[in-house]
Amino acid sequence: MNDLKLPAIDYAALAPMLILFGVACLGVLVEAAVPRARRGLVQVPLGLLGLVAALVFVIAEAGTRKRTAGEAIAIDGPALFLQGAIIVLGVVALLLIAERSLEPGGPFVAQPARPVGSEADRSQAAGEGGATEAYPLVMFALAGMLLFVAANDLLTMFVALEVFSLPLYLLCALARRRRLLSQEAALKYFLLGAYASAFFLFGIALIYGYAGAITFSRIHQAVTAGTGSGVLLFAGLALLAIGLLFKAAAAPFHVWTPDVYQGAPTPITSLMAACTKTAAFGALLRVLYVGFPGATWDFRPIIGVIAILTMLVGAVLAVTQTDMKRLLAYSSIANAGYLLVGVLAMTPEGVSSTLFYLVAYGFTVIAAFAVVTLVRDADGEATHLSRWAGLGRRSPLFAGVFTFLLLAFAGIPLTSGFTSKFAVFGAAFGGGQVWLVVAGVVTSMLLAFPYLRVVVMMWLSEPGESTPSVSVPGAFTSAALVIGVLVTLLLGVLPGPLLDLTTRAGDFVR
Amino acid sequence: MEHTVQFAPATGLLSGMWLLVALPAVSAAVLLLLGRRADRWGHWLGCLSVGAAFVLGLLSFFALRGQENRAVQLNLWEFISAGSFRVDFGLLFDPLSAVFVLLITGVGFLIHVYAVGYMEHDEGRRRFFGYFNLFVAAMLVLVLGNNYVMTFLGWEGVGLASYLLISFWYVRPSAATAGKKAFLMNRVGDAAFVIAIFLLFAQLGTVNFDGVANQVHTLSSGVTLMLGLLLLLGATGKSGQFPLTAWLPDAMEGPTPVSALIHAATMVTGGVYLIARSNFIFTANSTLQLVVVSVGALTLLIGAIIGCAKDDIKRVLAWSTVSQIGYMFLGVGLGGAAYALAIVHLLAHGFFKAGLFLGAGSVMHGMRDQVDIRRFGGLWKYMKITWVTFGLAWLAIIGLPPLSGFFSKEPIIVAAFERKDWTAWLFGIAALLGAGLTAFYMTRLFMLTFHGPKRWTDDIEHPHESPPIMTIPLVLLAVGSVAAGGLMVGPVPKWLTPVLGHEVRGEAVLAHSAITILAIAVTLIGAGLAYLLFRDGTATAPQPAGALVTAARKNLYIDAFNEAVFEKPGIFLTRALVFLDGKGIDGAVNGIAASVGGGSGRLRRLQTGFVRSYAMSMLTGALLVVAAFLAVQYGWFA
Amino acid sequence: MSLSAYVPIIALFALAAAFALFSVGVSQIVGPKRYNRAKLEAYECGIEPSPQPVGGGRFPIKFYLTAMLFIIFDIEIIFLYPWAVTFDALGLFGFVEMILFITTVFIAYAYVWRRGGLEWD
Amino acid sequence: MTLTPEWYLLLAAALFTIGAVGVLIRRNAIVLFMCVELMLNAANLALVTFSRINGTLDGQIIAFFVMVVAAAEVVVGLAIIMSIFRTRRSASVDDSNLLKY
Repeated sequence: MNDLKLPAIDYAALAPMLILFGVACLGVLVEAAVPRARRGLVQVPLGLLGLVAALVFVIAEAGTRKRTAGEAIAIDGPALFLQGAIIVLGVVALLLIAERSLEPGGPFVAQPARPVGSEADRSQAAGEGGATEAYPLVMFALAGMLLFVAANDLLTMFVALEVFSLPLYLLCALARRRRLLSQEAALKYFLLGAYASAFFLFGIALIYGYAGAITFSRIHQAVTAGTGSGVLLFAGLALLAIGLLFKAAAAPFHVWTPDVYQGAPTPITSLMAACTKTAAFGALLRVLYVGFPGATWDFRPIIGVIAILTMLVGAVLAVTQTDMKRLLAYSSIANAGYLLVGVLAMTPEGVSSTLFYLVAYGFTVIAAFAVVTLVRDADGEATHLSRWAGLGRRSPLFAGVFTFLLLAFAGIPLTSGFTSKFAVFGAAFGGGQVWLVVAGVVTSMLLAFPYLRVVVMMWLSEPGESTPSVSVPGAFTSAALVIGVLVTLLLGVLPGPLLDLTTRAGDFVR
Repeated sequence: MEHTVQFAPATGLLSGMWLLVALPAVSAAVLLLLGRRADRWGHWLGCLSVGAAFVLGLLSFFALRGQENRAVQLNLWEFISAGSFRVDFGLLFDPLSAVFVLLITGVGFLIHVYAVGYMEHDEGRRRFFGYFNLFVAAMLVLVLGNNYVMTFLGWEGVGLASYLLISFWYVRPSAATAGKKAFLMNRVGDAAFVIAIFLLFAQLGTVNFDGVANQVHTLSSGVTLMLGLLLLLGATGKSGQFPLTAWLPDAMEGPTPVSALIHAATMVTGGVYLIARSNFIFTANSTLQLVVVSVGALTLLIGAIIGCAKDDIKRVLAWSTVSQIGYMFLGVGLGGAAYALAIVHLLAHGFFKAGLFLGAGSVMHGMRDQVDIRRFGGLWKYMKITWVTFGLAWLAIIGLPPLSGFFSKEPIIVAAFERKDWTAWLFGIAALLGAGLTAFYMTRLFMLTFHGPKRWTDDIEHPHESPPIMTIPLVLLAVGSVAAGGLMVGPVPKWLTPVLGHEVRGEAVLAHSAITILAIAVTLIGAGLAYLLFRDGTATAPQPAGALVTAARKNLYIDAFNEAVFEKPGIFLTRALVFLDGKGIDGAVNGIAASVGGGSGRLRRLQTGFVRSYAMSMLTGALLVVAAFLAVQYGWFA
Repeated sequence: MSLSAYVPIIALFALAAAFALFSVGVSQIVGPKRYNRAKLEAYECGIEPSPQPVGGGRFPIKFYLTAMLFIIFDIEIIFLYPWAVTFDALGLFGFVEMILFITTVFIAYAYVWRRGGLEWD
Repeated sequence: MTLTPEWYLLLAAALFTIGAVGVLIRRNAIVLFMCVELMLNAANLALVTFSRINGTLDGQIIAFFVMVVAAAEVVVGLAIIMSIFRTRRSASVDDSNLLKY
């Protein structure tokens, strides 16, 4: 028993994750020790500092290609890039989460367990300071995501999946306004998320049965050797893919997305749309490119059909949406389809274009949700589409910003939406997936329609009695908005540097 | 086409060509972002920026003449670079883009000035100028880009601006519908264009014009055909050509200056530009050329025939635009020397059609926005300047020598007769027929509007001439309509030679002079027929009872003649075409739009809100995915 | 043993799921839906349901909270057993790791304690 | 008849299926949730069985982790269900139906 070999652990490579977990734990202690009124003041700088420190370590590790902690974690180009992306997007989303000037007490409710409509609930709606537990929860979620994209075996991936999912379920339930919707969103997200992770886990079991191991390199060896039962392999791969596609919001596993995006507090929605999507596609890339490239010819047609279905569902259903957050949710579903097109190129360009797309989309979607948090009336955010009519007259600046973001979603040139779509379609074309490109181009043409409908409505309608006002954003929201819009523009006009970076970062370690 | 195409780097004045795009773009941003603060002076800023761009365009044009290599490019920065693939944000100023720049900024400037007067009472004037400048900037990007991605960038930009401007009077449901239809039809074309770009990228690894031009001969003919057809579909979408015609006439719901600038002079000629720019692809495949020629010939006839049956002044002009662009497609499809002829016609058309639209706008301005030509008549006395300028543009479009339409259209007809085989007769006669029909419907329009008895609605007593700010552009455009063709038909093809290749003329199946005489003859016949039929107004309009009792007999006689000789078959043909257009193509587009909307509405119901039904859809999906994997594994699909 | 022997398992899995989906779907469609008061009442051996206690016969939330806290701390300790078994082999490394693990559990405990999760009233 | 490991796999598949279908046909959120737990445990059973078949310990270790993760999931889930229950006085998932279309 004494010759047990301890795994070598490269602490510098793990530092970003360790820092974030540490900050999250510190955040919990702050909740326990610091008086209520001052918790927010401590939590926000703590969170931001932690993220910055983690980012410093990610940058310092640039160029590393190794597996550590007994092959459980891979630190390579895609992992570092995705970790950096998640951290930066997390910072921007955290700015939205920390905004307290739009609504007295911030976007979260003080005591989520209080029955809706009770005396205590009415008093807390009136402006009691919101739950600061949100900050450690966000930190746990982000730390889980960092681990998720670096996971080099299926167990680590599963644990990371749960580590970032569980806080998100809770965060969904914390909205200050429309609490019934918020709770319902949390319940749906939770039940369906647990359901999907059960599929994922059974997939792990089958793959373990097939390959006799759970690290991606061993799985790859087993797949290329072609020994073992194909049934176990393919059923396992299918179930694994389902778990990941659920988080990525691909059809038909997208059903939770519109409901949850609509019900969750808007800053959390932006976190999910940007960071969760990045993490999910990061993991999907690793599973498909590192673990199962030997089965490319088998899974590509099937996931390709899913990609087309996803693009279609997102584009078609976005046409008749009447709620802004749901519209953005369907747009996010369609974008999952475009990302899948990039993933399925199964070439180095496929990896780099997908990475690029994730960053570009993340910034745009956070900025879009930031605008959603600004359009308010006495009851909180006014998300119904009809309420946005004539917004261009009332607030040309924010309507202009939102128009720009919508044009970016529609893939109009000179926005990041165009360059990123161009990159993934180009990669897929280069990978021989013409059918996916044609479907992608056609649906993106279709998808432009709902966006332009909103643009026309904002600019060409008269503001009515019910047109809500646009609140003056606080410093945090302004910062998030400016960052999101600038990056969207920059990546549309000058995408070269980031494309270079993704090209250099596109190499997985096996 | 084995000579290599090379672009020289920009120096001196030409290195400032980015300003051409930047001026209107910055102005648009200022107008749209400043909001009401810019209401007072916004329209002047809009005019100024386009005027400045025109001056700069002129200077650049002269600078280019002094260059040895008349194709100058300016790579501003690297736009997209992924692996071996690289797209620059680059501009190209060569003879072809130079003439387009002058047309866009020159005619654009006049129309901007006109719009200051036309939109005076519209409270959205500042926004209007903002979109208008946005359009000019995008159009300049379209014609100045040095690769297909840049062209596409401008392509999307003009589409967006056009959509916003068509829907500008959103309160009219018809305007909103028209905007939607224009958008959808353009998207079909855009999708084809994007796929063509990817095809180029996948096959040649470059999308730069020089790179593609130098390597296009390495492509197999199947790929070239595919590429050309995709580009052609893109071009038909933007230019309102068959089969994507229907949006253009509906787009007339926008304000008249929009119709003049976007839907007559510039944007809709984008398709012609695309094909002329891609001449190396189209010349490489004769099947492709035949398709382009057929599209052009078919559209020019469709447009002309339907133009005969419309009573809305702007719709007649819109169908006329469709028909004239058909001539241009015919020209670019014929290849060789006809490329340049198509561009000449495009430029001449830019002048006289802009003049016609602005004249129509002036008439509407004086007649309380009446658009029905059966409700005009005798206006020449009341709006003299409009009458004269409109008349000159009318003579120009029907191709009467020595006005510009003659010099630009007649050579295309000749070129059609120069085809190698029997198709010479087919396309030559189609082009001749089109000329006759053009003369007919334009004369009808002119006579019914300005001459004959007054048939005004009761609320109009004194139609008035438009203010000078509107008439001055009219006069300038009329001068252009008269002179442009004659002045351009010689030098422009020579000027364009570096881009479009040397002039290689074939033998026409008829003598050149015979064709010229024939062309003039059909024009005169068409015009004369229309003059005879419509000099005393028209009876097809519901007239105030008793007003025309004395003339009734004569009118009836004309009607009978009219009906027997022309209208019966004409109406039949027109109805057939309108049916095809309304139910076929149009129906398809509306059908797609409706089915997307309806499908969306139905699919939405699947999102029941019950968590268990979501779980059901997930489980079903999971079973299908697992089953599909196993099916692939066991080769059940193979 | 050939691994293709698992084919029946998968087939059974698929069949069972398909059958279940089928029966659920069919019963939704063809099954009669006639509810009356009696059918909706709780079944208590054919006699009138006894009156519910005040508050709907439900436990105070406190029970759930305490039970939840118990479960989570109880299960966390699962990791102590393998460590205890190989304590010698893991040596100092394992000891430090375990200290860290217990620290995190204690952080959670401190939170629960400070925020009143352990107070019964 | 000998009790080969395959029988355990069969049992795992059956349990997983029962859980997966149970989610569809039950209304009570807590029961739904128990069905999900059943699925997780079915996966655990499969893991342990494969561990035995493959002769490696990995499967059993995974099962340990899964149990802990499942417990955490239980706690989070119960917290969410409880907060909804306190407002609605009902644990039926079909009552939560405000977000749709």
